Amino acid sequence: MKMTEACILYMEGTNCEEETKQAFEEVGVSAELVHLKQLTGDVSKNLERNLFDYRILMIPGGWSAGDYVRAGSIFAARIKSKILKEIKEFIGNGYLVGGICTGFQVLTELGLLPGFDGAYGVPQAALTTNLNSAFQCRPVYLKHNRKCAFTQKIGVGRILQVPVAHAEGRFIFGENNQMYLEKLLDNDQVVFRYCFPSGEFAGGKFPENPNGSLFDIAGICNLEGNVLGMMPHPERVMDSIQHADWTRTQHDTGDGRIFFESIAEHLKKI
Amino acid sequence: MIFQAEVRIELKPGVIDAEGETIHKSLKLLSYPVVNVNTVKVYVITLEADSSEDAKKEIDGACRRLLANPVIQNYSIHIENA
Amino acid sequence: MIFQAEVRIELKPGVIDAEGETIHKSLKLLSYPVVNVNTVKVYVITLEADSSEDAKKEIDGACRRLLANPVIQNYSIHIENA
Amino acid sequence: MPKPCAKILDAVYEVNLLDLVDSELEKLSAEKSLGLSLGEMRKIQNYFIEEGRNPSDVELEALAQSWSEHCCYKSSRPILKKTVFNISAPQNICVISEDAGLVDFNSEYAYVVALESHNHPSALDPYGGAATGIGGVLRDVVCMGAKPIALIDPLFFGPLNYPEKKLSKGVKHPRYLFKGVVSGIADYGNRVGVPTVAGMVEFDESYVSNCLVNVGCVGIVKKKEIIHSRAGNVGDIYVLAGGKTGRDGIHGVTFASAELDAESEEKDIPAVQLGYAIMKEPLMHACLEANRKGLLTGMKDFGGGGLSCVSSEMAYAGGKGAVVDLDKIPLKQEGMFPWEIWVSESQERMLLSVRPVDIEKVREIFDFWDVPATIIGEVNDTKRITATYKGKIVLDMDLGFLLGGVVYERPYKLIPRNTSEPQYSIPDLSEMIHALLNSPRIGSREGIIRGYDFEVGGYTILKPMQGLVNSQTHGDAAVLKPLKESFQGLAVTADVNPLLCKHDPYWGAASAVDEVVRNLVAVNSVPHSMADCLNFGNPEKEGCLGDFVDCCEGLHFAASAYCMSFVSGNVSFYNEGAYGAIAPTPALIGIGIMPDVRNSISSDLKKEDNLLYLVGDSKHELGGSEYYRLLGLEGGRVPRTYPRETLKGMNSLLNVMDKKLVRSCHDISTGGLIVSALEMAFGGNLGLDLDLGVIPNLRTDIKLFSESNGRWLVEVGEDDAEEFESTTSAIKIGNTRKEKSLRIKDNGTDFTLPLNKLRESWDTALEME
Ligand SMILES: Nc1ncnc2c1ncn2[C@@H]1O[C@H](COP(=O)(O)OP(=O)(O)O)[C@@H](O)[C@H]1O
Ligand SMILES: [Mg+2]
Repeated sequence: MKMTEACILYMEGTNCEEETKQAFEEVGVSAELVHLKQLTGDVSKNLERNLFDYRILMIPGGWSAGDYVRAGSIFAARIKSKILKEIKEFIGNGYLVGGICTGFQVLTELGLLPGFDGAYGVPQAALTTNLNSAFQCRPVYLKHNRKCAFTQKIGVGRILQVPVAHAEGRFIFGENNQMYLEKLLDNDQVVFRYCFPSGEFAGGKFPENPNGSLFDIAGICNLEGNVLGMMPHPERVMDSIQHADWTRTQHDTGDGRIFFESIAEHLKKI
Repeated sequence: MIFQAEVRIELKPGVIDAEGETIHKSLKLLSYPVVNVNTVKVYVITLEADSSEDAKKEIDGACRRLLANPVIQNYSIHIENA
Repeated sequence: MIFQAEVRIELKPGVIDAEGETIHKSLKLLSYPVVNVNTVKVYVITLEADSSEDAKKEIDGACRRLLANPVIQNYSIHIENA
Repeated sequence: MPKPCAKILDAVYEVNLLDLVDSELEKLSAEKSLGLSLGEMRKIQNYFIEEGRNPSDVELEALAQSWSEHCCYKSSRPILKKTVFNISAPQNICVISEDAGLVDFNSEYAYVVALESHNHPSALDPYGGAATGIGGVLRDVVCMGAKPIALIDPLFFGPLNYPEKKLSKGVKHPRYLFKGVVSGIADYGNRVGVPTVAGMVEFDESYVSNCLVNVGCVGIVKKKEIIHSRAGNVGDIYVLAGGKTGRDGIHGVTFASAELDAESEEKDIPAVQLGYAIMKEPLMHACLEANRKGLLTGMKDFGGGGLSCVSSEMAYAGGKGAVVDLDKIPLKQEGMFPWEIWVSESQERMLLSVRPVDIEKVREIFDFWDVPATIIGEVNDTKRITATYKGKIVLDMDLGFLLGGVVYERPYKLIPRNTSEPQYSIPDLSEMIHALLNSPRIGSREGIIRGYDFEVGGYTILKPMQGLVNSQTHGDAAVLKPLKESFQGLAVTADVNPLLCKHDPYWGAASAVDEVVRNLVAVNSVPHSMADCLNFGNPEKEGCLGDFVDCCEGLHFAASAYCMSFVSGNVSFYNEGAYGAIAPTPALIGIGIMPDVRNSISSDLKKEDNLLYLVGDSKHELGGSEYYRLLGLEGGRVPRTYPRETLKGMNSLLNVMDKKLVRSCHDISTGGLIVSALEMAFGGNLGLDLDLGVIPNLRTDIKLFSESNGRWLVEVGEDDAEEFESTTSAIKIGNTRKEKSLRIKDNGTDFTLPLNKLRESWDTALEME
């Protein structure tokens, strides 16, 4: 039996798992929806799953546990109490861990991102309330800044149009914004930044930067490049007709597809 | 024994309080003489513990594990017998 | 004069606190000995007013007009000189 | 005085009904907030005389629920039967009779439509009321076995700038209600992961003390997985799935069936239900999974009237009886009375009918989702509903009597309206254009729309905002692609113009149907079905009921003419407050079918130097227009509908769209031609050069602002012009241009306005703060 490659982790309130699974399948990566309980062993034996049977752990978007307390925090706390060690080992083995939207919030709450100094378990950054304190569902432009295991096929400098849909996506380091931002840049961990269609960075301007993120940060990875979190939803633009402006522009395919294709290609190598 | 803990979670100074600012704007639109608004989250938690110290320890753990993000938030805990 | 008002908004008894219940469930899953969780919203509002009474009156108006809904919430106001 | 009641059990009372005289019957109804009329009380008395005993308080409460206007449509049914129910369409599978209408989608699938009102709860608690409205309509769709794929929210408020001082006691400011409702819908809809793709917002003084919150949902279901709201077989088990039962939402339906008053704020607290999206999401998954696996013989959501209605109606619909054990119901709080348990409208609950052999499998599914599922009763063949409490029977009634209900042919009369043409001098046209764009009835809805996740799931192909990114404009309808394996689609829109209905209920209602048709055609879909939510004042007032009848007839006329039927709906009466009845508000949602979503047409102008055409006739029809309202004018002729002409326009448009001759299309509605043209221009960030001289026999202001039905604006490339003109009767009224301004020419009039200023007026019309 060929093993399933992608583990799409969900719990009550996540709601982008179906289309994330579909995105993987469309690029030839087999994927399975796995409830958090199935990884933490809180189900009957036949339903249990083992993280090490997969090669990528993907945390999809949504409102895990209603996004109460802080978005993603309850999901993260439950992971932390049961399987953080396994996930660390999984990452250490070179497998991939990704988070989209809530997934990014979860990875940040877990300290897996930015993951400075390998200090997993405590957050080093936050994804907090959008500057205008409103949920925003809108297309944004992203500039690809650095290749990582998730973005090998995307040229550096390439601009993608991908939608966001979140209320808490403002990436900050809190009191230590400047210091940690420098560290993030020194480590070359910034993968996607919000920009104008021309490629010029948004410079914090709304709506190009939809949430007020520090340095227009939309997605970052860890030092090794095998953990990635991003607020925008590439799984929502797999096909050209999913774009916000497809009736007036000629997209050959969806801008999100190349993201999943990159993952597929990387998975072949590990 | 049953204790009641009041956990108060505030944003650290320097972290923009987006919700507070929005409310500030709304209040100004209604012409209230408001200078600033900060939002604070309070959880009133009833729990079992052997002593007030134990209760505090438990809640402190809960804050660190779930209720507060130390990067942007400060928290304080106040325990009372219930 | 500048005053600081602390507005505390709580759900009335009998009104389901969806956030509180979710947190309660989560804390239990993390094996904290928690019996109940209620959430309270606190706004710390700095405002100008001629007197503490005036400040209170303004804030009371703001609560009724914007911040609280008397159908499901109780609120209390505490004023301090800033 | 009614005699003190005898105790049956600690918490159940026998109500001494048999010996009461009329005045005492009325008093009893009032004291217990039953909302039952004297005639109804007498009918109940007679029933129990025949049974030879007094009722219990549980039984009396059950009757109050089932006989409320909200549950049994006692004032509206005879009228509806003759009008909105009286249209059939071959594509309908199961309509009107259940919680949602089922319509043919393709050989394998059906789509499901439901539309509900949640007006009174939202007037008291806008956030919670709107949220639970969404929760309720989702359950309506899920209980047909369908997966919800879209939410729709037609909303109606008082003017946002309404003077605070004029509000009467207990009435919340429209701004507060508006913000609360929108965030309630956003928070709940976003949390359950169903995109909110269409809606509308209207403002009128008549909604100040009674806002309207209508919520619709569309779902998709495999035909072979359709399940009905009825008990399956004798011996099947009733399983209550979902949340606990509490005191919230008690008397919700009787409360929905009465006018709000100053005391409502304090008095009606228990009537407000509270939402718990994080219970709903897994509940939906679990119910759908159990149904998909064929483990359910029936399923119905807990709506108005709570356990009382759901357990009785399921049994009745299945031609069976049922017995329910009240001790088994999981409760939120201790000390609830049996009657409270029986009628509580606590949210997030479903009732399932399950064969005994399948119980374990059903349990496993609900356990996996962490959703409680409890056995609470059994289906039998008694044709009665029975409830037990602490081993004793506390309710036992004939289902035919309980649910057969009551029907009234209430008197009504049509109050004539002023239709004379007002005299006025023509205002400055450029200022008027800005004023229209800046009207909250017309201006940009972007602030609302982007607060909703309108594309979760990834199948919203045409989104509510369309055009150039960061300069997008209103679309006419959203287009969904519900199936992975097929490009077939559904278009969704919500429409009604209450101002037209206020001035002329018949033509106002007909106009709503016309607008539905226009919006669906504008995106290149074939109009297929509708759902209606009829919001009116007190039907016991002759004038109000007259408006209702007139609207229903207008709906019937137009819908029959367009071969569109109403597949589900809802009537909400008693929408009154300190300011009298609301404007008649027959809110509609329309569904169109699209063979291939890749042929969707959006509303944004695509390219400079294309041509702009007008389809349909412009007439001197300014009654109820936004133009007259801004000028403070009364009277005038409300737009009529001319289905034959509109159908011609529609067919020729669909034809040229299929030939790919149409670059963009937008219907003309509130604000008239100019608003529609500008919305198209905003979305493409392109200028327009209009020459209205070709429109015959009308003054310039009428050409610009008339809200005549049956019209569309269409953008066509120069190369396609000849073919386009030969297949339609459209007239060319201008062209798009690179220069970002609007130029209007008409018999001597000639002026130009910069696009960015116009956009600013439109963008800032709705203060969201
Ligand atoms: N409350 C709302 N929720 C979601 N979408 C809305 C809401 N109000 C308006 N919209 C959307 O905004 C657009 C414009 O609405 P409206 O002006 O009513 O359009 P039209 O007059 O063409 O029917 C439509 O796409 C509509 O679905
Ligand atoms: Mg409309």
